[in-house]
Amino acid sequence: MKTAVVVFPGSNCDRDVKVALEQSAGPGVQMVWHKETSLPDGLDLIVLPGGFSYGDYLRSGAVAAHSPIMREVKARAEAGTAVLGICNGFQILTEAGLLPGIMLRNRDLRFLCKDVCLKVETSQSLFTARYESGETIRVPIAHHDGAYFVDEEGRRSLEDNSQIAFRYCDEQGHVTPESNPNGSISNIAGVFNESKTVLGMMPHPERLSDVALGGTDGRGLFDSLVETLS
Amino acid sequence: MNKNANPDTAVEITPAIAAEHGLTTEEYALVQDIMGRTPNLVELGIFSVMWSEHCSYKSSKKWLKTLPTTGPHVIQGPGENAGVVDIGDGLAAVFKMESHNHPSFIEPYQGAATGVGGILRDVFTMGARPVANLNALRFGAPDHPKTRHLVSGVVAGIGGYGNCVGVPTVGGEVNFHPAYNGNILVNAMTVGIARADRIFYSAAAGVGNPVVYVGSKTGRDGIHGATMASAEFGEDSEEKRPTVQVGDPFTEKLLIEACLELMETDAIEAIQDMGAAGLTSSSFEMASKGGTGVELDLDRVPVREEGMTAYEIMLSESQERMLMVLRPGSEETARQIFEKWDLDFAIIGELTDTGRMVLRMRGETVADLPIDPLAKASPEYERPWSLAEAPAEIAPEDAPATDDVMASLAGLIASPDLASRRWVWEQYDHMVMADTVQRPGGDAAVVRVHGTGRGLAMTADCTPRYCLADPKRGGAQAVAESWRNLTAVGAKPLAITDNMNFGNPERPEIMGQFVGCTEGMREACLALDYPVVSGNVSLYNETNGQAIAPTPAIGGVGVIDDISKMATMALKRPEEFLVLVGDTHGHLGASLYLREVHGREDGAPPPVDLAAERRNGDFVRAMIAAGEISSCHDISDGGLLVALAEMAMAGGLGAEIEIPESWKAAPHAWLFGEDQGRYLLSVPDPESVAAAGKAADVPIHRLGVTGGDTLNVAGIGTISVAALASAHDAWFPDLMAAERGGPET
Amino acid sequence: MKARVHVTLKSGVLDPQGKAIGHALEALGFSGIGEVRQGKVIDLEIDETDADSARIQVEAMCQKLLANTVIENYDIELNP
Amino acid sequence: MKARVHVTLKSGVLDPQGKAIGHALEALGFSGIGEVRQGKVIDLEIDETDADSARIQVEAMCQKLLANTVIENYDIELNP
Ligand SMILES: Nc1ncnc2c1ncn2[C@@H]1O[C@H](COP(=O)(O)OP(=O)(O)O)[C@@H](O)[C@H]1O
Ligand SMILES: [Mg+2]
Repeated sequence: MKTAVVVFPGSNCDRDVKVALEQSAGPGVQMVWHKETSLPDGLDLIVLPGGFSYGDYLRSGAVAAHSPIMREVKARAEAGTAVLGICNGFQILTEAGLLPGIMLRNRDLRFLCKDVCLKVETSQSLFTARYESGETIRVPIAHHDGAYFVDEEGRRSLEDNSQIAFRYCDEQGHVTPESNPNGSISNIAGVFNESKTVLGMMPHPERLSDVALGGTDGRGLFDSLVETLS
Repeated sequence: MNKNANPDTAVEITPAIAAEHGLTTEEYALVQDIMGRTPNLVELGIFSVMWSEHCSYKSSKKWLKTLPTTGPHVIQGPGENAGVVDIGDGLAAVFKMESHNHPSFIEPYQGAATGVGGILRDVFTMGARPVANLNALRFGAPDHPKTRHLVSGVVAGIGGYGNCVGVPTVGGEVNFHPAYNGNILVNAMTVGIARADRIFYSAAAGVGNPVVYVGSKTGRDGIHGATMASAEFGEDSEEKRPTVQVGDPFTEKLLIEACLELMETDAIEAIQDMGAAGLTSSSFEMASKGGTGVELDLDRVPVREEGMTAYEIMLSESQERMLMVLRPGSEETARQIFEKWDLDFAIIGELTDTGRMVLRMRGETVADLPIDPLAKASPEYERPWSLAEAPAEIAPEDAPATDDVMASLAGLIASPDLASRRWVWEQYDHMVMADTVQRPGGDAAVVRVHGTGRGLAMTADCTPRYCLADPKRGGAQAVAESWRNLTAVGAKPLAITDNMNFGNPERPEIMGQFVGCTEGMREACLALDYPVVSGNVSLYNETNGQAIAPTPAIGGVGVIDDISKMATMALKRPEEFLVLVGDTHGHLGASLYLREVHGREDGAPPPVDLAAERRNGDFVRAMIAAGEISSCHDISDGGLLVALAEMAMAGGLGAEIEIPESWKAAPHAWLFGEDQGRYLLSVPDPESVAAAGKAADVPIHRLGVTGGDTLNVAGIGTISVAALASAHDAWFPDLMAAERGGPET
Repeated sequence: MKARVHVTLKSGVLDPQGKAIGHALEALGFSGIGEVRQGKVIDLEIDETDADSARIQVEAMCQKLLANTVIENYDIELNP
Repeated sequence: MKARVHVTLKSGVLDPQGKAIGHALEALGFSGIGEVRQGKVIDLEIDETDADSARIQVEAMCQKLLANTVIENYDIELNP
């Protein structure tokens, strides 16, 4: 699997995701600086990491969505290359129009960093093949603007096309209002594009992919990619 | 002065202007003496900041010198931007704590945020990548009208900055007490990791070498902030208000990356962040330490505003700026790196051999002063001090009883100083960098040394009510508690940084608190081989004569060789044995039990037996390394029963204990006494631990077993762990519910 | 020429910040407070003297960057 | 009555957001952009028909909650 992680000024989970990717896929993940205008040839996966690109000033991800490299990311995504956006990466993907919806300020207005439970809505994707549909996994969130918003029509079309990847749930796997940490519409924690080659998610799978960190539920996502893309 | 004259040089300096700059009559006379003439405004400004309490430590220096600062693993003690200790494998931990008390009171979000930014710069200046932040916070009474607003702003500000730069905030402490109603304390600590052979220092060297300015542009921010941080608040503090600055964590993140990238090359001769007193203290200190002179061309300083004077440029406290001396020929390498990161880069001057600081602007010399004499003459006071009378000891039998021990426990566990801080740390990204192996909520946070199996343990501690009751005992206790917290996770404590927060040192009783705390710290540091490698002093924390409680916040750092052996406090499984390490005397003076259950704040704080502290701690650490222990928690605020409750809540598991038959005094003294040097363990094999204890001359007592979902004290009472946990978790969110939402900055 | 741009949330979009301000004002003892909404105001100077072409430029800035029209409205005021 | 409050940073205070927006606009190809400053706009409805007492109330809200006058200025527009 040939992977590039895009580094924006203010990205701060670029190394973390590289470590998690290399744990699953072996060494060789390339870091690409945002001022580059081209991506390496033959990529199987492009990752937009978490962080505060451009300080998240104005709107989270808004400025990064216009960086030079994003033109290339869009072109590759349109050509079918897999793209994963985590946290700030997800915000950038929505601002760039590669995924529907947008992230608003958390319901309680505070930055929130904690483990949450996610229901894997489908195992039928490049990103989730190693999970069971309906499985509950534990993965941390760490964001201020994580309330996923999409209008009613948009929500319905996400449901109809099974574009919802993860929903916040309780430990038993029930998707309840109490288990919604940030006020996301329909507890949505991650969404695919129509062809399911682009995934954006607010939780950080790279932060629970190592027993030393207290859990490995996030590792399934990287293992899935290795399995489906190699 | 005529309208077109240069205000930097044309203002006639009078004693009144000198006084406005915080210089005493004697100090101003000394200025004139050193200059051999009347200084101009720029020069006066430079003297005033260099001799301010904040930069000169004039009241505290004499006492700080008594602290032990060396040890086999100490690479750099106090005197540089941060302390450096060897952690093995060719690596070093670099750390420091610093206060941002006054700005945080005036503008909690920005004040706290820029505090974090400042301490980060102190650490990466030395060549270290910051790997963790901590914060020690003190607020007024929870029901004071300002408290919620301050808590909300400070916590959001610390998070806002640390989260954005991508350094995890992994620990800290929060206290509430009316003594802080008018003066909160915001102490921020950063820990970084560097290669032990690649530490960067601030002493300038090399006549002719370029002096380079990098980072953000200079604005009119916080001019005179450094002197403000050293002046007691009065009713006129409104006037001083515009001295608060806005932080730009995004630029800081770029600055970290750019500086660390440049540090991979051989370009840097010396480097210094621009902290309080900005360009003045950074350039002055670099030259002073290196014994060189310096000439700056202020026209080349990147500025944000038009028409800035030399005085403003030299005294501005704009954030996110650094000053470097480069080696000849490396300017282009450096410029390219800073341009890549979209940061300002300007060569603003060079080192000279004159021993003078010469500043030029618009073709005029706007300041010319001797460096060494100014630095050497920096005032040092032996302020008069007096110790308050020590409060009476309270014997266990004299402490009031409680009719319901378990209800008292429930009250304590949900009291302001013991309730869960989850509301706070959930606003901090405590996992970014993916190396946090022990998250907030335990005795110490542990961050893995990236790519290795080692960990750095860190904690922030101080018990101000002890320091107020008996400064010396309190000072020793703060150091001992931090050492104990590191030990409780299995770490070997290495060194501390301290943040000395006190009232007005010109009052003998306040100075006495300072002297007493320092003496206690000194004894504890010596006994525990736990030197001070960096620190910060914040004085004048008082409003209208109301001083804060003396608060020497201690930041401790230790190392765990193998993180797979790390201990945590959560009870792990039923049918294990609870074992107490250390002696119990039932000391209730200045305890939380007295304060929270009986509304009393009197009595002497617990003495610290440093020899026992060390024996017990070394024993516990050895047991953790030997794999004998399932969980471990030190006993501090609230005593034994509170510690047990914390272990039970963390593990979601109950326990049953029995008060030993040998205990003849009242049960509440045994359960809530705050005797020092103790740990509570759960172990699978108590005989083995007891035997080892005997061999090490460490008192071991078997107290009971784990299991069930309640906490039982035989013959005393029972309470559900879940009920305790919900009370423990609810206090902070309930307090803050009413504050949900002023518009944030 | 100076331009002031207001970026506000569309009416169907939840505004927790505005709501929180409303609550906080009530908690401070202010009464009779109806809906509260919070938005952004962006002031910029542009090197353009002609109002029409200034408006076209600022309009483009809003479309491209300053507002996310999925959830936000914007309006432009020019102050020559 | 409706009130619109603008809360903006005082002129000497660093505005990292405004700075970033300015850079981003330039990177998008807009030229001739001078200073950019970002502030907040708060729209509120208050149950008050008298303009004078409305202004007094909103003024108090600004002082107490909406702005921190250490670093921010505010101004109030009323729309009866
Ligand atoms: N301001 C804070 N920021 C982050 N973590 C905090 C803060 N205050 C307290 N904590 C965490 O809460 C836990 C309990 O704190 P404390 O009661 O001070 O511990 P101890 O008694 O072991 O010193 C610790 O893990 C501490 O790091
Ligand atoms: Mg502890």
